[in-house]
Amino acid sequence: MKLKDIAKEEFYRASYGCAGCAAVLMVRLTIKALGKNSVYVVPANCISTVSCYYPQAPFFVPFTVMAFAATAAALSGISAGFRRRGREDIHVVGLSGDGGTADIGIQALSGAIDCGNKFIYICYDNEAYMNTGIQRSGLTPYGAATSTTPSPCFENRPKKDMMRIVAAHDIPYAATACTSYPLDYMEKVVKASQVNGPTYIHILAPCPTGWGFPPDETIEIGRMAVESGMWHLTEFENGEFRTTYTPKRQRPVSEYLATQTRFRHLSPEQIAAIQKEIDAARD
Amino acid sequence: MKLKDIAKEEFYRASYGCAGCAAVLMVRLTIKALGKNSVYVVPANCISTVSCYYPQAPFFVPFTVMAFAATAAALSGISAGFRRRGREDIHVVGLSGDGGTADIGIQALSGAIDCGNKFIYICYDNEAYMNTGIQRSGLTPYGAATSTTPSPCFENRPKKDMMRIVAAHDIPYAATACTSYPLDYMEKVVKASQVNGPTYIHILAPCPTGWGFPPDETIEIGRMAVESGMWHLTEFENGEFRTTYTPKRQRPVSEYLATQTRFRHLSPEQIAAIQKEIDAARD
Amino acid sequence: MNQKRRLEEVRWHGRGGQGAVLGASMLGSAVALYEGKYAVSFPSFGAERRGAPVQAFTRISDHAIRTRSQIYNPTTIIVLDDTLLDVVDITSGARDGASILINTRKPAGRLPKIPDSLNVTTVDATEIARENIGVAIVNTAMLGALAGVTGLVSLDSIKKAIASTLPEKVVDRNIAAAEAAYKKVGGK
Amino acid sequence: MNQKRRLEEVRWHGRGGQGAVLGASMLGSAVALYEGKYAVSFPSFGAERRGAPVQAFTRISDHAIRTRSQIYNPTTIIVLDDTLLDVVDITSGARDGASILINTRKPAGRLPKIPDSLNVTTVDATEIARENIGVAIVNTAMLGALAGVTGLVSLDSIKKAIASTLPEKVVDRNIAAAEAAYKKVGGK
Amino acid sequence: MKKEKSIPGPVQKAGTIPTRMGSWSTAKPVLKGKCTFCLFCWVFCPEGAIVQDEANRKVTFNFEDCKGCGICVRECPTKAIEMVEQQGDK
Amino acid sequence: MKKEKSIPGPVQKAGTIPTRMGSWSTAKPVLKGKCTFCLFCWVFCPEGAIVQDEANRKVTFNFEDCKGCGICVRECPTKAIEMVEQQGDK
Amino acid sequence: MATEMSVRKYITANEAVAQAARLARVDVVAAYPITPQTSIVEKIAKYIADGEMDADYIKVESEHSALTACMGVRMAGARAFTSTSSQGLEYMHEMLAYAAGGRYPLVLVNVCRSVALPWSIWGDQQDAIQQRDTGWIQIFTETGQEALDMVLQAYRIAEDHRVLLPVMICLDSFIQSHTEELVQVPDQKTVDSFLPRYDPVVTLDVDNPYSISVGGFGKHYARWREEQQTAAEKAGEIILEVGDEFARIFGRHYGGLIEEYRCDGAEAVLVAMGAFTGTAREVVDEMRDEGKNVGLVKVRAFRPFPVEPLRKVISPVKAAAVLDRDCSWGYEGALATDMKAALYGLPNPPAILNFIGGLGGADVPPERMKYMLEKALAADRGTTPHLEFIDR
Amino acid sequence: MATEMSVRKYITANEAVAQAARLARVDVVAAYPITPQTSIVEKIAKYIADGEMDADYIKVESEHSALTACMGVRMAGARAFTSTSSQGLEYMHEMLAYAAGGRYPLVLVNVCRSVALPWSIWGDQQDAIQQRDTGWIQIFTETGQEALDMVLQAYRIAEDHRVLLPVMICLDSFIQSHTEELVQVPDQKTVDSFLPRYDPVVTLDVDNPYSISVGGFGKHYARWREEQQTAAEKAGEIILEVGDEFARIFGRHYGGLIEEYRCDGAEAVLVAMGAFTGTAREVVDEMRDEGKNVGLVKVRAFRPFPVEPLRKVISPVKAAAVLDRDCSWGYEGALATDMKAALYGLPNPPAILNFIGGLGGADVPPERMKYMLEKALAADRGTTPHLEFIDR
Ligand SMILES: Cc1ncc(C[n+]2csc(CCOP(=O)(O)OP(=O)(O)O)c2C)c(N)n1
Ligand SMILES: Cc1ncc(C[n+]2csc(CCOP(=O)(O)OP(=O)(O)O)c2C)c(N)n1
Ligand code: SF4
Ligand code: SF4
Ligand code: SF4
Ligand code: SF4
Ligand code: SF4
Ligand code: SF4
Ligand SMILES: [Mg+2]
Ligand SMILES: [Mg+2]
Repeated sequence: MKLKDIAKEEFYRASYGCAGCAAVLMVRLTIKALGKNSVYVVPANCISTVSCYYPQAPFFVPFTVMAFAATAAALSGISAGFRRRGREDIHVVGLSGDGGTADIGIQALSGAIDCGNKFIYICYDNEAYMNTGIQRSGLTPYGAATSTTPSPCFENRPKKDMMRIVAAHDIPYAATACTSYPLDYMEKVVKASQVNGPTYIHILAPCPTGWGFPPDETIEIGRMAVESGMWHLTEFENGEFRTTYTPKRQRPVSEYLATQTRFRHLSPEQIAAIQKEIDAARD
Repeated sequence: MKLKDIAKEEFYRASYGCAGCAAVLMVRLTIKALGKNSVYVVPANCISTVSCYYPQAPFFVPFTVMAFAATAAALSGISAGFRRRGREDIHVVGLSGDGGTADIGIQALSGAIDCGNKFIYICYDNEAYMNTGIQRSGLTPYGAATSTTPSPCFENRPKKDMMRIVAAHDIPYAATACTSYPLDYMEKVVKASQVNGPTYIHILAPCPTGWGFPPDETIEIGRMAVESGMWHLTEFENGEFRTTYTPKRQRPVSEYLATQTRFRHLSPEQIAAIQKEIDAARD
Repeated sequence: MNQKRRLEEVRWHGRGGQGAVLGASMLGSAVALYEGKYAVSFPSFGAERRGAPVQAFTRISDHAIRTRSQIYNPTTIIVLDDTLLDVVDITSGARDGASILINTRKPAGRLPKIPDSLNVTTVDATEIARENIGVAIVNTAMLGALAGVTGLVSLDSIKKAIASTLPEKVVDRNIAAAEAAYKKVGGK
Repeated sequence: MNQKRRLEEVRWHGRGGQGAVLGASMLGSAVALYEGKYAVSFPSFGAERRGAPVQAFTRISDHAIRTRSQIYNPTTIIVLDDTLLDVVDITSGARDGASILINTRKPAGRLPKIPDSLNVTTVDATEIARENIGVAIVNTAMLGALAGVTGLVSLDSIKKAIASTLPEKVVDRNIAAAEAAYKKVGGK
Repeated sequence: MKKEKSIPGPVQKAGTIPTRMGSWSTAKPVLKGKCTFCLFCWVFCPEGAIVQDEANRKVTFNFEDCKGCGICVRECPTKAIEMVEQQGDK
Repeated sequence: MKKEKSIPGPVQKAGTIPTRMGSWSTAKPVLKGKCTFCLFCWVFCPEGAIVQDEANRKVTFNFEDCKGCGICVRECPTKAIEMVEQQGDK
Repeated sequence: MATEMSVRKYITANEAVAQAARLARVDVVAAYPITPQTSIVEKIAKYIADGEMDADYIKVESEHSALTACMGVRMAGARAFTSTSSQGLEYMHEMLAYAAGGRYPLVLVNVCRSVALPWSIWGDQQDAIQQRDTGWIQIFTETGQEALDMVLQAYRIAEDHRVLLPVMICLDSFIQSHTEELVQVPDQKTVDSFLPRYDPVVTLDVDNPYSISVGGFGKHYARWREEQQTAAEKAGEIILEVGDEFARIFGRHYGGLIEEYRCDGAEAVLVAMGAFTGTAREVVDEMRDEGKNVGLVKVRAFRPFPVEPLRKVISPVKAAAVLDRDCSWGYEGALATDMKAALYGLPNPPAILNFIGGLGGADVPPERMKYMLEKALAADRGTTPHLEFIDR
Repeated sequence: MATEMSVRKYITANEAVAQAARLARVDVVAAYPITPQTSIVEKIAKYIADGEMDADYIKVESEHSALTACMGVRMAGARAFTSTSSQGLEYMHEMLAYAAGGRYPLVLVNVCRSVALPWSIWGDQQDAIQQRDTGWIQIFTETGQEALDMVLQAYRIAEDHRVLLPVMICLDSFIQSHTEELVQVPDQKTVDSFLPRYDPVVTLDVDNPYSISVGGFGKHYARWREEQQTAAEKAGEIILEVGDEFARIFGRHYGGLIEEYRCDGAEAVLVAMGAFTGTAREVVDEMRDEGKNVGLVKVRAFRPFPVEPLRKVISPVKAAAVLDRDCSWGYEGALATDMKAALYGLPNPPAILNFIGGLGGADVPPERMKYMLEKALAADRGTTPHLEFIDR
């Protein structure tokens, strides 16, 4: 895929999202990747909230808001319904936040993967409950301050490894991505759409409001996440993991952490510990 | 641990469970392993149903019935409550079925592991919803007939790999066991009780009623599950998996399948396919 | 309740897994589908498991049956397993003159005492079932015996009910068991 | 509503993140904690995000405030960002004679037309904030200006409210901004 | 305990077993052969119905609890236990 | 569509955007430098507010949708875009 | 009627429901096991396995997902079925309100069971009653036949474009769900003529895209809610309309929102819902034979609540004994409350006596019904004695 | 009172609640974020982080788990706190009924919000009302002060051995939860004297083991349920008792199960719950000034439902206008229904008018309250006009 091959048509505009929101960018890229033969299920989160209030309807394709815990079950049902109606050509896509995926939605997700219907479940990960004002989720990284883990007590549990969790379900296809690498992401979305079964894509989507950085840095910060090893671009297919992108330069994580107010309180020792974890994972 | 070292006192008697029930045996062994300083949370399943109806109270230690989806959350709360009261010496134990673990209870379990309180979550796996009359669960193995997957349509999805799922949560300790290997199981329970954090033990508990075999074969069938490679005795600790028992002889899976009416309908080809999966996993 | 509309109320005693519920059901379908009567049948439900003493019920009438209450005063009692006699009060609530049909190899005299107001019949249905069906599932034999000792249902209807209820491959053997038991108790 | 119990109703206009809500809050606490009056303050809530035009409100009275209804007819309007003048009808519902305080570097004359019945004051709070606080958060400067142009609240109470609300290390700078704005609009 | 009587809600004193399960079984295990005191029967009995005499190490059966599953019979390495059918006349 | 009027319940025709988000921004991107048509700005713009002219490949900004985040400015490899502050007088 | 080729079967109400799901040509079944509902889905699974029914069975991991999946099926334009009980109904509570407010024309069968705590797998109606404010149309049935017939009617009611609300058909557990009796199972062709294909108003249509299940503030929100209430009230009429048409085709009629049994000239009536109304008929007959002027009011539709029909039938009587198999703890039985409110303002109001019974599977035998009616006969107009628990 | 050393703070009702949780010395807080409740737990998290509060904060993955964890804390013999709103309250529905039937003395703060669908993060009371049959004591509050005071009282009520039922304290969203006002925050010592340590009746005690939360059939089941109902009714008395004691110590009294505001000689009253009763006071004052005999009845306890107090205050009036910020779809507003039932049987019954409004965050401004009262003044006794939606 090349930039110039991407559809020019815009299918998502004028949402109430923050300026510089990577999640909004994620929606835009997703629909471009799949085209208008796709329908979207979005549970309670930033994306649904900034897209669902009458009379504003920023999705130009079919979209439905779902209860917070219910995304994957809805995907399963829609997929079965379309199958019954001979419309397997329509892509059934979930756009769920980290909270809606790793916490309250994990059961429905686990169940839907087990059930085996065809859908694409996309988890856009901004590492906290942003819609309700920056509370910690199961995907908030160690060290981050949120409104429920305010410093000095900050988040003291590691980030749940959703990729390993869905891989443990023997899902036919899963991948990680980041909004700073749009082509990589869109290719993965297209790949997922060609699988006849449940698929999962986990995309890191930096949030200027929740992480504490200026809106214009959204892309740069996603890049730093990958380059520092805080995030990886991978695929899981046929039971195997694979890295799809290895950054040319590896940056120290301190640079990444320094860009965001949520990490402001970390001591050099704590930062060193995070760096150590990253280095250990690399080996 | 040796047989003669096991506590002689019985802490669980006169339940309404079926004759030859391995789940009942599991309860008996668990309490013996932990002693009377332990409390039990049991969600809706065979064990709670056969133990909770007034005026019968077969548990001789503190026991509470929990809503089906809520086991792990209750463990978390009890554990926190005891900690606040300075009673960290009390073991807080969940006894949940495969359905209550891999299906409706998986979210609470995932959340409670993430939360990090100290408890022992035991999943006794009889491979279906037995209490409600043998319906398929996420842990029903491929090929089994149940009342919701009656032959010829039998269960066509693989068994969820709960061990990999909890391991993906970086749980400090997890293990698999089988009621036919009581010392192995009890040692694992004791080990779990010494960990200061969430722990998980998954014990295969053959069910004469649901699997279709005579009650006296319960132990033998568990043994065959392990010897045929349908089940493994393992531990997960410090991020690593380890096999704790390798059977002396490896039996063909066909022998195991032949003992149970739930597999009666399987064709030789289907049995061969199951054998192939097992062989592949062994390598 | 309403004397004009006499209800026949049958109580089945068995152990979980012995087929009491299916027996109650086949009796109901026999009279309802093949004798132009009305019937309902239902199990008693408990938290108990296989092996536990259980009950099942069949209510039969010439008129539509509307009551949904439990059966407290059976007119017929069927006992599938004589080991129950030691652990369950099988005659509890029985109406005067109620028929009691017990599967046992013992003669009535060697059973625990049963009030004289009740008519006891014994039949070794286990033996009959083993011979005819090959396994000790006695509900169809007991249905045959019931047809033999009471006018509640005809053997013919029982046979039809068996045919329409059980899996095809075991129908003949169960009909044979019902017939054998029918004869054994003197039905003709 | 009840004329005897005159309510002062202040509406704040800002953009998400500019501090309108905190401004409304500090005004309320200033009069409630330090002037023996009653006050309530509350934001308007929407699904919008940072950058969106938002409102906040302060209601002030000499008597206990019991009403929980919205403010439709403000007696004072505070505008934190003059770019809002193009996109929001800031005078909507204003009572006759209401005071309007706008943060802008432009003189009143160069602003969009505002009805004559309203008393407009402008102040370059952005500049004052930049100078005194170092960042363009203008709510405290606007509070100082408010104290300067209306009798709603004293500068002294505003200073106390700032001190009790903001993090210690920024208190002095914000008080300085409030004072500067107070002076700028002619308060003494 | 003083509150015994007044505990509200669905609770019951632990270990209250008015109904014994012996009545469920139609067969009883009986020790007939040579016992080596290996305790396999004991550990595998789901009901905890097997008791070892502390003094002479002999295993006995508690028929109040035994459900007659036959596991002890099957798991005894020396085949020392046999199942005896009941026929309604204890 | 014939049912348009009568659809009950909380639904809305997709792509109805009575409120445009341009009003949220206080700064506007302006193309000032040399553009190489790389489309980085375009792909990264969350709002889809950048349009490439099919004919001359020039990028332009749709200020009805632009929220002024500045991403295009920052991500343009040639630094061709600049942000211009608004001051309440368009 | 001429063409109706029904088959008589001796089956439980649960199996009757499974037959109805088959006959309704549902596309997808998503359900989760729970006693005493399970045999419904087991039967359906069997029909599918045996090729008697052409539907997909979705294996869900909970009831929350079961109902959600059904909503998904609806959004794709197909027909769905689910059933549950007790904890399962509670566990889908969020989605119940979600589906009703979203105007999803779902059909759910609830086999009424107690809710924990205390645990009980046996019957009362607390589960269904606890959902009375979620916006579902709730219809209680008495027999296997009525259950089957009402599931078929439920699809007509729910999918009617004047309604578009989810319908819950309630069965009583065990005494109905697990009780075998004669049931007429209609033939597919006749059912097809009664229940046409699903004609959705809005779906996730890629050619005519909509945002579905959106939100609104204040007056937008209130408008949708007012429409919802109007539709729920309208459903009362549609239930009658569909019931009449059903009777024309199948020859069975259940009397609308309520059924009056021997209420003519009654001094006292028993008011009840569900299967125990069967027993009550016997009791009424017997007491009438004894010369006592009693009758039975069977409440079939609990939502929409049949205010006018109840006012009409109950105003002339001296007293009504209301049997609630539920309780709004800290108040009284929900049926009693809703009834009193419906009858509020009558100049010379009947006494209303509230009895709570049949809880946790307790039987309500004829004697107890007699007891309630005797008490009602003895009551003075206008009185409302304190509720009485009768399971002792 | 002499020793009370309270501090005046200008805070929101949500922060007042957080202060109450701190003062109640809760051991464990388990809660999940949802607008508009979130700031309660954020404040608590902050107090803990700042060392101002000694409690554990359990991070749960959903509200179902939040309430369950609180039950676990109780079983271990410690004190727990949780709060939620809307979908969150719905999501814990199963556990709500579970906790009440199990006699768990929990305290939950619900910031009342609409429930989806349609989505709305704004306020009405549908969420709390939908739980009216779950067995919780439900108390609605008007101000930040009342919220704080009632959370403290809630622990006393819930833990009273004559009650042992969970208590839900309801706040209205935004107009109360997010509105800053003056609140007296009492000192710890005085609170300690009012609210002693938790004295549990039964715990998971390894030295005196019990089976907790068990099941039963029929009459066993019904006995527990009858005890539960008795306790729920008893709670009415305890609420008064605790309120009086609170007043003695803290000098603030809210009038019991209901509060009558200028009802003396009133011809028409407005009946409402929650924060809008504040506005209603202004309206009543104003209309009284205009010579109109109107009053306000503020319903504080919705469960147990205050039947006797309402009969007493409302029977003399000609008409009552009931404002419901909820609806039992297919019937009417729940407060209206429950009120009519409470007043049932009066010889010359007041008219009861039901207005549904303030839905989805809609304001109920003074004019609309006046409109309702005027309509009531014009109504004839005994009439019950069809409900009216007022958000237009
Ligand atoms: C059952 C339930 N609980 C809580 C909420 C409140 N809620 C809505 S969105 C949200 C946070 C979503 O977080 P995430 O999934 O990470 O998406 P984000 O907001 O970060 O985009 C929460 C807690 C809800 N809608 N439903
Ligand atoms: C929310 C909810 N849904 C369904 C049920 C019904 N239910 C009770 S136990 C059970 C099956 C339990 O299966 P499993 O966990 O495997 O334990 P087992 O019965 O096999 O021992 C089910 C479905 C319930 N109690 N609660
Ligand atoms: S809070 Fe973060 S995720 Fe949500 S709209 Fe704003 S930038 Fe996007
Ligand atoms: S059904 Fe199976 S698991 Fe349940 S009690 Fe019987 S043997 Fe045990
Ligand atoms: S038969 Fe079964 S229950 Fe009885 S003693 Fe042997 S193992 Fe135990
Ligand atoms: S298993 Fe056999 S040998 Fe071993 S202790 Fe038991 S009876 Fe004795
Ligand atoms: S400033 Fe942001 S929204 Fe505007 S065009 Fe640039 S990238 Fe797009
Ligand atoms: S990023 Fe810069 S160079 Fe590339 S297309 Fe945009 S303006 Fe032109
Ligand atoms: Mg998030
Ligand atoms: Mg199981």
